[in-house]
Amino acid sequence: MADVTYREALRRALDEELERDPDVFLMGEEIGRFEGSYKVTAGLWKKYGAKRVRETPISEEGFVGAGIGAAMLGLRPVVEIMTINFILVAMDQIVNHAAKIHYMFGGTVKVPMVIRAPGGAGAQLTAQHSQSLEAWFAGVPGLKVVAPATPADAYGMLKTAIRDEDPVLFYENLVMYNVTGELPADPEALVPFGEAKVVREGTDLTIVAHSYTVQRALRVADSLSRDGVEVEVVDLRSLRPLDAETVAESVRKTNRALVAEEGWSTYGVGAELAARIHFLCFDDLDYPVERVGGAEVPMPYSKPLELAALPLESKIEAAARSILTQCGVL
Amino acid sequence: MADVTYREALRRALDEELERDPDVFLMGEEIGRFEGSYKVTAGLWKKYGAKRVRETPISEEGFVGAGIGAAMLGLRPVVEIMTINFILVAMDQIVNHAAKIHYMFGGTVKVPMVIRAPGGAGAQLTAQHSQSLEAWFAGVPGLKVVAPATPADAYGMLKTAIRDEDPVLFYENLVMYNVTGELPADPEALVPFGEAKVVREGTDLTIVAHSYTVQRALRVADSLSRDGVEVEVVDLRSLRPLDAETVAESVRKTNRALVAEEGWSTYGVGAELAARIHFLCFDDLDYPVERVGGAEVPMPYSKPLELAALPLESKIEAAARSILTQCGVL
Amino acid sequence: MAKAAESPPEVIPDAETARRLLRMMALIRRFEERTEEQYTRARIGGYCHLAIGEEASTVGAIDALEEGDCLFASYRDHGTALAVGSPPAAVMAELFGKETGVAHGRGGSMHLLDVPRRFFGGWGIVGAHLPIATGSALALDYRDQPNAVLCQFGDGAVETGSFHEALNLAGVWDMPIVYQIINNQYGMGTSVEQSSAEPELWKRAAAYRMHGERVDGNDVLAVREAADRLLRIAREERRPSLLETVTYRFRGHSVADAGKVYRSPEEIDSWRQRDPITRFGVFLVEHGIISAAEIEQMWAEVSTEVKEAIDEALGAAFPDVDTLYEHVYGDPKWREQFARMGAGAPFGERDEERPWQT
Amino acid sequence: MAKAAESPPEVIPDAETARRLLRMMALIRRFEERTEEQYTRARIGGYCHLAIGEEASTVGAIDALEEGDCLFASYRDHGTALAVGSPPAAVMAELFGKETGVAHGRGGSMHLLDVPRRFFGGWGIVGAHLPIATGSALALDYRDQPNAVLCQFGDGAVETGSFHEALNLAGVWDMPIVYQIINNQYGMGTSVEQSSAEPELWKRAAAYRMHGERVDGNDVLAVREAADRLLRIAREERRPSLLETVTYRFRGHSVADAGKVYRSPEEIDSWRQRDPITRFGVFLVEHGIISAAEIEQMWAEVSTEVKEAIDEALGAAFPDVDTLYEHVYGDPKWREQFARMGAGAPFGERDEERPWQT
Ligand SMILES: Cc1ncc(C[n+]2csc(CCOP(=O)(O)OP(=O)(O)O)c2C)c(N)n1
Ligand SMILES: Cc1ncc(C[n+]2csc(CCOP(=O)(O)OP(=O)(O)O)c2C)c(N)n1
Ligand SMILES: [Mg+2]
Ligand SMILES: [Mg+2]
Repeated sequence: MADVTYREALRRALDEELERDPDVFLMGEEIGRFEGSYKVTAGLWKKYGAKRVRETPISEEGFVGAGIGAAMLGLRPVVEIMTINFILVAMDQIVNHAAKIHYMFGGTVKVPMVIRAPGGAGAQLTAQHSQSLEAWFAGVPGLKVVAPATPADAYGMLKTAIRDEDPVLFYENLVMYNVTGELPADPEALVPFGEAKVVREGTDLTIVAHSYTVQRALRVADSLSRDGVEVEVVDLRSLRPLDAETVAESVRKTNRALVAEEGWSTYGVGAELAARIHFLCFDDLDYPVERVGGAEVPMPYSKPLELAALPLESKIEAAARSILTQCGVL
Repeated sequence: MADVTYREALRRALDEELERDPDVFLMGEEIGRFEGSYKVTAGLWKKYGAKRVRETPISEEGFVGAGIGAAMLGLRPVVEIMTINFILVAMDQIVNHAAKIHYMFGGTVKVPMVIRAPGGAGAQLTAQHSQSLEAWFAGVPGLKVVAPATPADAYGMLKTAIRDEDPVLFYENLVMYNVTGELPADPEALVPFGEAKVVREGTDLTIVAHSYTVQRALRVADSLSRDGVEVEVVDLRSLRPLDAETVAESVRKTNRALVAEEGWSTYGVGAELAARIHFLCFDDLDYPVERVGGAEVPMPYSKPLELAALPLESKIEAAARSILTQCGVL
Repeated sequence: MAKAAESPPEVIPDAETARRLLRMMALIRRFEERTEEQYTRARIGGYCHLAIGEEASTVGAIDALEEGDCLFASYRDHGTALAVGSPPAAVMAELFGKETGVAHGRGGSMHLLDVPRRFFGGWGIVGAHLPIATGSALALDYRDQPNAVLCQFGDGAVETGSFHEALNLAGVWDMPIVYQIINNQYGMGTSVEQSSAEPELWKRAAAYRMHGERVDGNDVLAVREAADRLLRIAREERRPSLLETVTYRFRGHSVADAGKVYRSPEEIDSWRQRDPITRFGVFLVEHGIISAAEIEQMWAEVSTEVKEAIDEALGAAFPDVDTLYEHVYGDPKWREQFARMGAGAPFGERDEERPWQT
Repeated sequence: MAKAAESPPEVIPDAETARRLLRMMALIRRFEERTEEQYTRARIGGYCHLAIGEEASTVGAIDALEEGDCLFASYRDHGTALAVGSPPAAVMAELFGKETGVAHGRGGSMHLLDVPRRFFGGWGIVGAHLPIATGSALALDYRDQPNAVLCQFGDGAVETGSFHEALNLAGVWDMPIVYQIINNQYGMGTSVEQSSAEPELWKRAAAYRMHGERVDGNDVLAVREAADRLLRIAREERRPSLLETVTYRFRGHSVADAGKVYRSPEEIDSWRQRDPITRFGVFLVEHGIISAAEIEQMWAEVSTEVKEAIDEALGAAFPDVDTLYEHVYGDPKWREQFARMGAGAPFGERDEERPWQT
């Protein structure tokens, strides 16, 4: 099957789910006529009309809440937040409501809703448009948070999310929309939640990552293998549920771990992973788990500053080399 | 000096700072005539009037934003969010604005603002009113987050916060308002940010905590000392800046650590602390860092369920005992 | 557009309707009085907000709902639950945190609900249930159901961003919903004049090209007439509207508040003179629809009903602590999905032998 | 209350005012045209929103500001910065991400500012700067400064909760502020009719008992007259108001959008006929205030000015990468406060020898 972009993988999953289930509908800003700020919903408004592809005013709190209410009555809204930076105005609806309703209602109501939101940085979008906030949601009981790193996983996990009975934050990444890859031949080959994946086998060091950082990690692994070092890369794929076992299995083999992420790692995804790896692999680690994340500053606009703030391959590789050097592998 | 409650310590700090600096003013719901939902601002509206103690409508996004704008022009607003659960509607103002303005403005404007918000659970306030969300803010560059655990620190750190040039999230705890303790004789003895405190010395295990959980940890320490085990308790006091050194020094001495918190520990404060302790004390630890937090559920109303969900002394002690047993100390 | 808040009801109700309305208001009044007492006996925890004095606003509007309509309310919701027909024992059991409660003890006073009766909850974050209620109207519309939504909230909620976003969405999308402001004139200790730049709250409707009106919220017939008319417009013409019912709470904001610091005795007294239940009773007797004796009889009945509800609730069991982690997720696959979360943090370890985990 | 959107300006301006207004609009037009070109040459990154066509709304209102007044705007702010008098070279340098930029390269296109000139920023979250601007009005009031705030934003911002909360606060607190809706009739590809239940946006003012009015946003004199009048009311009577200036953007939402999918060629064309700059020029020549030759001369001047700004900005240096962590905190004590954060995570390790940390 020919390669498709991450964007196209998402679009197809949406298209096929809209086709499959009349209760599925899309809601968000500019997703119709405008075909989505990042064109993920291209063609769907023309194909399914304004009822199934509902354009909204700039009212995130309002339409995320409306999605919750619609889901409580059995519909399956897929709400697009143009970028995750704008989700901050809808936090109350997601954290105090979507996540808690099933429990507060003693199990008598469900909220089968998907919230799609791309994050990430690198296009000089500056402080208010360059964040990675997925870790916050991953800490909230009642929510599920997934962050696929390939077109195939984006396709398979978005379908899983839409068919799931619980609210799911589906985390995308702006830089990743144009990344290409293969899609499974079988449209029903859904990707389950809670299963991390070893996307590259190695023996000397495990790099744990999610979303776009997985691809950076793979490039770092390639570069290091030229020096005869074999890095294993684990793609978390889902942050809640989190598959700690697959990560631990890998580290038990490599005895070294580095957690890389695009967001700020203090109190970030890297913190949880480092804590768990140390806990699960206490006797296996040769060296403490290192973390690499975005520089802890509001993202600056100027290109040289932005580059200095991003967790680029060069930084991840430097961290990996330092671990390997300390351990006498390099 | 006679003991005062945590509530009174806060009230005095506010009173004295209002007295000291005409640019300091309070803003929030019910803080005037009503004297505060939890009576922290009792008497201040009568004493300073409506201009210095400004009552607001139920518009957190609006008045937190108004506080930011006032601070940008040089005033020093102290904004009360009735409980941290309601801060979710003001997240954008705090994270996308207060935290980023000084940087985005290239250093030409400051935001000297304090946001007071109590969290915590235990009074059957149920899912939407029982959260501890401080970890999220502690991960945001540009913000400072402090969580004093005693009346003296509440008094000294609130003054430090009000005089600080940056936005500070001042985290309180509902259950703690009636806890009593001594205040320093010197009203100018401010408590600095970024300095954790060993509040009980011990040799066998370090329990790291913040806010109300520090007091639970102290009770656990007392109980364990009856079995001849000496627990050292480290009160973080401030989460950003975080004093990792004091924590590490303690663990290097005790060789064992347990991080306790009231919030959810997956992706919580405990994750960051566990990751750092392992990193800094890699060769000192006899046993992996354990974490105890609130059960990862939306807080239920029913008393037996709530008790089962809270990180009570019994749970912290059980975790401590299990570590000590594994290590042959008990 | 707005009615004067004092207009007497023109409509004379039939005896059955009259009895139903009066009895429900009496039931709520008695239930709330006993609830207050139960709270002081520490059988109820958390926040507890009584609606004493607001019975006409609650009952009049809810009585106009038809089969299939949806209802959303704030945390001041004991009367709401009773008005939709939830058994008083199940409501009291919820306040006691018992498994037999309407939310199986998970919600408590602020989060009552009755899904079979389409009551989708009492909500705790001021204003936040307006967008959600709007979404339920969207679902009715999406499925071409000929029903409408009634969304009740307090005057304080009008100043939240959620109010604005919800009403604009309902307006621009033509949603079948009636937003009811139960204006008891205070949000905790803050008066409407202090918190609202336009204290005539019903006028806010114009900002959304929406019909708005104000009625006497202590006149159960006036409330019922208006709610019925606006709900019809929502059902039949698929247009939203804003209904302000002006009333007063005789008690404090919650049982923890005496309600006297910010309100004068005269003010409270003047409103007691307009007690919605007494007023309606007098009106019915005057018009010879119900006899004074019948009304006394009614009070006796509801008192017994509430007493029995308390006894039943007291006898009921608390939820089993082992069910703490039930219903965090609703997908049957969730345990499987979380299975590999493994050790290292509390969550996902409940099957392991770690005593500090429930 | 509202003026017809087509009313011709009654006021005939003096030559100096006329020149100042026309020249500034011309400068902005030329600056934006060259900015678009610079973007295609990849000298500008990120989002880039041009205000071509909206010059009269920007310039007319800002020209009415007095010393000490404060200004807030959205991310469509190049013209805003020029209108307050920021040097074109410093504005272009910011777009290029240079250290000599108005925000030292930290803000870029969306976050221009000029604190000495009381321009407190272009902001990127739609609606979010309204509460902040309202707070600056609170500060003016707190210090009894006889000044006012002008807060500009787009039509799309009207549907955000922030708009509602900000205007209500300003109304109930009598804040000295003028909210200006620069209604270019679309929020990205969404028309006002699609997003607003009350598309006559100026009418939203009534919901806050606030004066509201609409003027032709392509008539610089009408905008200036209204802004001046409302700012006076804010300064002198301490009352807020809402001003809607109806205009149109000739380009797409940002340089990445052609702006044609959701707008017909006819519509775009009909607005080009009402180009605010051409119109004002013709008007001035007709009234013999400025000669056609003078106007040509003016265009030549601003073209040179912009060209020189580009050259100067091109020559300027990028910020020093070592300053990445400067200005995250403004308190002189911050380094000391963070000193003990130690190793174990990126932050606070910049002094250590860890090559992957900047
Ligand atoms: C967003 C938010 N802010 C603050 C609170 C705290 N609070 C609970 S009830 C209340 C007053 C609400 O008044 P109103 O809407 O008039 O309802 P009433 O209590 O009068 O029925 C406040 C401020 C809250 N629950 N949610
Ligand atoms: C809260 C929020 N949601 C969405 C966006 C994405 N966005 C950027 S500009 C824009 C349209 C704003 O339109 P309008 O307010 O009319 O201003 P204009 O661009 O027309 O000047 C949107 C939706 C945002 N920046 N903030
Ligand atoms: Mg009220
Ligand atoms: Mg616009």
